[in-house]
Amino acid sequence: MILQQDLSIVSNKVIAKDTYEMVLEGDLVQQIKRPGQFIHIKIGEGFSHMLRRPFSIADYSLETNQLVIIYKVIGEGSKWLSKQSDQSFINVLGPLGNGFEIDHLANQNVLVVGGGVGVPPLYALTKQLSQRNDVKAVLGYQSSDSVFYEEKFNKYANTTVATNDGSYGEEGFVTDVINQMQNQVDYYFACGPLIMLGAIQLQLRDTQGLLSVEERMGCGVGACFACVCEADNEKGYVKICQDGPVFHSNEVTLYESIS
Amino acid sequence: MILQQDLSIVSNKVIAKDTYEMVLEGDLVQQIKRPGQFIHIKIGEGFSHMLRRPFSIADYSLETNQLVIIYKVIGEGSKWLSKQSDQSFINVLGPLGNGFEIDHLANQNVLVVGGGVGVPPLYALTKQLSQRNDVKAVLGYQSSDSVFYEEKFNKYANTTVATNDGSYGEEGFVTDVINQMQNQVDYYFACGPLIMLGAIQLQLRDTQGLLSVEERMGCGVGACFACVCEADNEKGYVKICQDGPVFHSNEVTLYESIS
Amino acid sequence: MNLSVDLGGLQLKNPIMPASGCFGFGKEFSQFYDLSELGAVVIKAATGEQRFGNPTPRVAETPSGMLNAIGLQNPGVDKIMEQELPFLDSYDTPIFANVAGSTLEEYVQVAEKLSQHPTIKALELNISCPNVKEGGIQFGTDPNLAYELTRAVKQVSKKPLFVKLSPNVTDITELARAVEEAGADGLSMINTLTGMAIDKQTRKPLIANETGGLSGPAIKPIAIRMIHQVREQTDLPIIGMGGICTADDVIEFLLAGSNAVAVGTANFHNPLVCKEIIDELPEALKRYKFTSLDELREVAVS
Amino acid sequence: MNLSVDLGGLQLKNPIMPASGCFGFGKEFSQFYDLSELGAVVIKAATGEQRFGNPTPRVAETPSGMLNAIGLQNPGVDKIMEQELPFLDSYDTPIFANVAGSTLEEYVQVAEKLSQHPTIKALELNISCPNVKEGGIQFGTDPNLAYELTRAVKQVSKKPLFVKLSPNVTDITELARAVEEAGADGLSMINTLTGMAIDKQTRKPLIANETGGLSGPAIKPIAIRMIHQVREQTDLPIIGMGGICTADDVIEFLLAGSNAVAVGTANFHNPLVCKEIIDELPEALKRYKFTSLDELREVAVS
Ligand SMILES: Cc1cc2nc3c(=O)[nH]c(=O)nc-3n(C[C@H](O)[C@H](O)[C@H](O)COP(=O)(O)OP(=O)(O)OC[C@H]3O[C@@H](n4cnc5c(N)ncnc54)[C@H](O)[C@@H]3O)c2cc1C
Ligand SMILES: Cc1cc2nc3c(=O)[nH]c(=O)nc-3n(C[C@H](O)[C@H](O)[C@H](O)COP(=O)(O)OP(=O)(O)OC[C@H]3O[C@@H](n4cnc5c(N)ncnc54)[C@H](O)[C@@H]3O)c2cc1C
Ligand SMILES: Cc1cc2nc3c(=O)[nH]c(=O)nc-3n(C[C@H](O)[C@H](O)[C@H](O)COP(=O)(O)O)c2cc1C
Ligand SMILES: Cc1cc2nc3c(=O)[nH]c(=O)nc-3n(C[C@H](O)[C@H](O)[C@H](O)COP(=O)(O)O)c2cc1C
Ligand code: FES
Ligand code: FES
Repeated sequence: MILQQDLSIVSNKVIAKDTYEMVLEGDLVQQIKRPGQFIHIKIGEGFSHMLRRPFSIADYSLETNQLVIIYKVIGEGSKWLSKQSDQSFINVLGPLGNGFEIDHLANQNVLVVGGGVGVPPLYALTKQLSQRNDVKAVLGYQSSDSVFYEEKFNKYANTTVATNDGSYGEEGFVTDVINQMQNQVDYYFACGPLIMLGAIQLQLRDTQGLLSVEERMGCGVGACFACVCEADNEKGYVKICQDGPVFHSNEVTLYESIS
Repeated sequence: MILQQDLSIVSNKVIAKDTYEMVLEGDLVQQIKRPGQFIHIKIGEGFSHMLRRPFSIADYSLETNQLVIIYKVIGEGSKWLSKQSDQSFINVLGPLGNGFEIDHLANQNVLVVGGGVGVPPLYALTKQLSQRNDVKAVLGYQSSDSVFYEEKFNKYANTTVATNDGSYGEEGFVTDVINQMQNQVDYYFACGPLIMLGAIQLQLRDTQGLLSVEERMGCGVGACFACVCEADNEKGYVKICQDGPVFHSNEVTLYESIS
Repeated sequence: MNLSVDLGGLQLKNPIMPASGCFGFGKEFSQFYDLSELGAVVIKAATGEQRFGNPTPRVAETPSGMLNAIGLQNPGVDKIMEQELPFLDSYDTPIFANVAGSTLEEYVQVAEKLSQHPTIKALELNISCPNVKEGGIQFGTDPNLAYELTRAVKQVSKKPLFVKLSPNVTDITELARAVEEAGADGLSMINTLTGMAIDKQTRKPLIANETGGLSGPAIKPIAIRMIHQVREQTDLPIIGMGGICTADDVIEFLLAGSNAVAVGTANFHNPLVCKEIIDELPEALKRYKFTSLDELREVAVS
Repeated sequence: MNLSVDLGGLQLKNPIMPASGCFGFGKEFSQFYDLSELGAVVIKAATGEQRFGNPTPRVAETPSGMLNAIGLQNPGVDKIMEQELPFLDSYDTPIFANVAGSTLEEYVQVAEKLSQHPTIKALELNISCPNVKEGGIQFGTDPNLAYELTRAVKQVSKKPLFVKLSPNVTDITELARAVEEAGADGLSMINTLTGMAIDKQTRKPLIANETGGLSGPAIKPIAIRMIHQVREQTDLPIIGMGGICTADDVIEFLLAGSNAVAVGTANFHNPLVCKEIIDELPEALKRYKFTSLDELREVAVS
C-alpha cells in the first residue's frame, strides 16, 4: 500500500562529493516490497515547491523500521534536503513503483551495474541477490571524490569501481569494464543515466536484464502521464512511476530513444 | 544607516494569546536611533515570500546589541516567525522610519495609548519618556488572554489596561479610558489600529501628539509608493515607511480617511 | 455544515472536485480515499483516437507552480468508455468528462459518445489546452471559433456542458460571452497559462515540447481576477480553479464568484488534498464567520 | 569577465538594471550600494502632471509573487526633471525614463520633455500599466493604438525608445511587430499580469483598487515564454524582466533571448539584489560553462 507519512530523519550526512546519505524511520517502511522501489519527497515549506522529488530506496529494514536514501545535490530540492537536520521530519509518499523482481533467480552469475546516483537502488538489491547468487558489481562514478558505498558493496559482491577520469579504480565508463565480462553473465541489473542504460542494453542485448529508468515526474502514482516511456507492449508505452521504474530490458527501448 | 543583516534569535516565546516576543541580536541594533522605528523581516526560505514583514522595535539595548519585537500571529509570515527556533538567524532590514522624537519633552504629563499590536513600540518609548516626564499608559487588548507587558509598563508609567470584553482591567476601548483624563494631558503618543488612531486624533484634537501609523508595505525604504497616506503638507502625502511611521497628529488626517 | 451545491442542475455533495488531467481516471487516487467523498470527479481529456502525447520531459517545477506539456495523452474515447468508466461507476459522485480534439468534428464526435454514456453526468469542453499543435487553444482564444464549437457540441449532447476557458487571452469576458450565447451551461476556469523554463546546463527548454502550461499557486491571482471579471458579466455556474491548495483557497475562489472548484496540481503535492480540503472546509467557513455556503455566495465580491 | 553589453546603441557596463517602479528615483537604494555599479537605472513612471495614485492598500503578497496597484503615483514630469534627475546625474550609469500617460498627447508631451533632458539616455514607453483607469494598458493590448502611440513618440524623441509590452494579451508577437513597425528601438517585457486576491476576513479584495499587477518569480515562466516567442520574430534588443531574483535567473532570461534584464520585485526582498547579481554573474556564467556573454547570446534558445 502507498502511504503518505512524515518520516523522522535519523541521520543525514555527506558520504561523497555533493552526495548525502539520509536514514529515515517510520511505519511506511513496512510497506516496502522489493529493492528498486522509490519514495517521493515533499520539498520545502508550504506550497512553494509543488512537485515532490523521487529518490530510490537504497536500503531498508523491516526490523528497524528504517530506510536509506542516497542523493546527490543537484538543484533546489536536493539542496533543501541536505539542510534538514536529524530529528526533524520530512513528508514521504511511498513506497512507489515495483522494484526489482528477483525471486526467480538462484545460482546465477548476476551482474549489477550502476552509474552515479543510479548506484543507490542496487545496494539493497545486491544484498538480497547475494543470498542465492554469485554477484559482480560494476559501479561508475565521475571521479575519486564522488565514489561511495564501495566497501558496502564489496561485502556482498565482487565489486569493480570505474571513474570517468581514472582518478580511482578503472579508468573509463562502466561499459568498458563490462566488455571484459560479457560472456560470464546470466542476468543483469542496471541503473544510471539514460545514456548509460541505453549503451548497456545494446551491449548486453543477448542477456536478460532489468533496467531502472528515470524520468521527470508529476504525481508519482500513475495519474498524470508525465513519466511515460515508449515500450513494446499493447499500449505502446509504460508509466515509469507505476509500471516501473524497473523494466525488463526488452520491454523499453532506450537506445532508440537516445539516438 | 539602514542595514540588511542576519540577526540571531536569542529567544522566541509566547507571551499572550497568539502573541510572541522575539529577542534578536546583532550589530544592526547599533543603528537604532529612537523608539518607534521598525524592522522589515524576510520570511521563509528562498523566494516564496517576496514581501518582508514590518514589525516595530519594542525595546532595544545598545549595550547588549539586542532588540525585541512583539508580534501577533496573523498570517503566513508571522506564523513562520513563530516557528523559528533559538540560535537560528533571520534576515532583517532596518532600522527603518524615524520613530518618536521626544528630546523636546521634559516635565510634562504624557499619555501613551496603545491598542493590541500597537502596544510594542510604546514600551521603549515609555521607558525613555519616564526619565524626564510623568507618563500615563493606557493599553487596550481584546480580552484577558491577550494582555501582555502590563507589569513592564507599570515600572515606568501609571498603567491602565482595558479589554474590549471587560475580562480584565477596564471594560471597553482605550478611548473610554482616555475620556476621563483628557484634561490632564500635555502631550500624547498613540499606536494601534487605524480606527483607534482616528478616534484618538479626534478625541484629543486640542492636544499635541504623535501617532504611529500602519500600512501594507513593499520596499520599506521609500522607493515603491505602496505605503502612502494623505497628509497636510506640500506634496499632499507622506510615505509611512520613510517619513513615518510616526507622524504629528495634525500632519496626517486619519479620521477623515476612515469615515 | 451542509456543503452541497447545485451546479447547473447537478447536485454535488460539496463544491470540491479534482481538475481534469491531474487525477487520471480516478483509480490511482482511490487508493488514498473513497472517491465518493468528492463533489465530483473530472476525468482526463478524451480525444477521438488514442494519443501518445508529447515527448518527455513533460513536467518542470517553477516557483510555486509547475509547467506541463502532457499533450492530451489518452487511450481514446472508446477505450475510456470501455476500460475506465466502469470503475468510476461504482462511486457515488457525478463524473465529468473532459472533451478535447483537433477539429470541430472530433470534438463533436467525442462529446456525442461521452454524453450518451450513463456514467457521465456532465461534459467539460477543453478549448484551452496549450500543449497540442492543433485545435485546443485556437478554439479557446477566438470567440467565433469558441462559439461555433460550443454550439456544435451542444447540439449533440443533452448533458450539462461546461466550457473550459483559457487565460491566455486579452479579454476573457469576450470568450465567456461567446460560449454563453452558444448555449454553454457553465464555465470552467482557468486552464493553464502558457509558460517556458530553460535548463541553464543544457541550454534548452526544460520541457521537450518547449512550452508548457503553468499551473499551481503561482497563477491563483490571475484565476481569481478572471473569475471575478466573468462573474460580473454572467450568471452561469463557474467551476473555479488555478492553484487551489487549501480550504482557505476554496473560500477565496467562492468569494470571487465560483460555484464549485477544481483542484489540480495540488494533488501531486498531496494525494489526499481533495479529501482533506472537504474535511476542513466547515471549520474554515466558521473561521471566517460563514454559517453556510449560501451565505458566502451572497457576499461574493461583485 | 567582461559583462558589458550594447543595448540598441547604448553601452552598458553589465546587463542588469532595476525595473521601473521598483527603485523609485534611485535615491533610497543609493544608501545600499553605489548606483554606478548598475548597467542602467530605470526610473519610476512619469506622467504629465503629478498623480497621487490609487487608494491604499496598494500591495499584497501572493505565492512567490505580489500584486501592486500603485497607480502611477509620481510628481509629474517637470518636478521629476527638476528634483530627481540632478541626483542621478552624479552616477556613471545610463538613466532610462519610463513614460506614461492617459492620452496620446500626454505620452508625447512627457516623452518629448524627458528625451530633451541630458540625464536621460533612453525612454521606456509604458503602454502596459494595468493599474490606471485610462490609457496605460489599452495602448498595450491594441496593436493599432500601440503603433500610433509609438510612432507619435518616436517623432518627438531622438533617444532610443524601448516599448514596454503587456503580457495580458492573446498574442504578444502581434504587439511586438506593431511597435517595431512604428519605429521602436527596443522592447521591454514583461510588465505585470493583472491579478486579484480576496481577503477572506473582510470578504473584499486585498488591494483597494480591486485588481493589481502580478510580479515576482510566479510570472517568470510566462516572461520567459513571451521573450522567446518575440525573439523568434525580431532582432530588436529586448530588456527581459519578470521574477528575476538571482544570477541564474539572469542567465535564463538571456538564453530566452533578452539582451539585458531588469530586476523589479526582488529589490523589495533584498535591497542589495542588483549589486549581488552583478557580482555573482561571472561565477554563474562559468558554472554553466560560458566564457563570455557573447557566447551565451549565440546559443540563446531559438
Ligand atoms: C525513480 C527515480 C529514482 C531516483 N533515485 C535517485 C537516487 O537514489 N539518488 C539521487 O541522487 N537521485 C535520484 N533520482 C534523481 C532525483 O529525483 C533528482 O536528482 C532530483 O529530483 C533533483 O531534484 P532537485 O530539486 O535537486 O533538482 P532540480 O533540477 O531543481 O529539480 C527540478 C525538477 O526536476 C526534477 N528532476 C531533476 N533531475 C531529475 C532526474 N534526474 N530525474 C527525475 N527528475 C528530475 C525534480 O524532481 C524536480 O521536479 C531518481 C529519479 C527517479 C525518477
Ligand atoms: C510600521 C509597522 C509596524 C508594525 N509593528 C507591529 C508589531 O510590533 N507587532 C505586530 O504584531 N504587528 C506589527 N505590524 C503589523 C505586521 O506588520 C503584520 O501583522 C504582519 O505583517 C502580518 O504578516 P503575516 O504574514 O502574518 O500576515 P498576512 O496577512 O499573511 O500578510 C500578508 C501581507 O500583508 C501585510 N500585512 C498584513 N497585515 C498587515 C498590517 N496590519 N500592517 C501592515 N502590513 C500588513 C504583510 O506584511 C504581508 O505583506 C506593524 C506594521 C507596520 C506597518
Ligand atoms: C499535468 C496536468 C495535466 C492537465 N491535463 C488537462 C486536461 O487533460 N484537460 C484539461 O482541461 N485541463 C488539464 N489540465 C489543467 C487543469 O485541469 C487545471 O485547469 C489547471 O492545472 C489549473 O489548476 P491547478 O493550478 O489547480 O492545477 C492539466 C493540468 C496539469 C498540471
Ligand atoms: C510596486 C511596483 C511598481 C511598478 N511600477 C511600474 C512603473 O511605474 N512603470 C512600469 O513600466 N512598470 C512598473 N512596474 C512593473 C515592473 O517594472 C516590472 O515590469 C514587473 O514588476 C515585472 O518584473 P519583476 O517580476 O522583477 O517585478 C512596477 C512593478 C511593481 C512591483
Ligand atoms: S509521474 Fe504521474 S504518471 Fe508517472
Ligand atoms: S513601502 Fe515602499 S514606499 Fe513605503
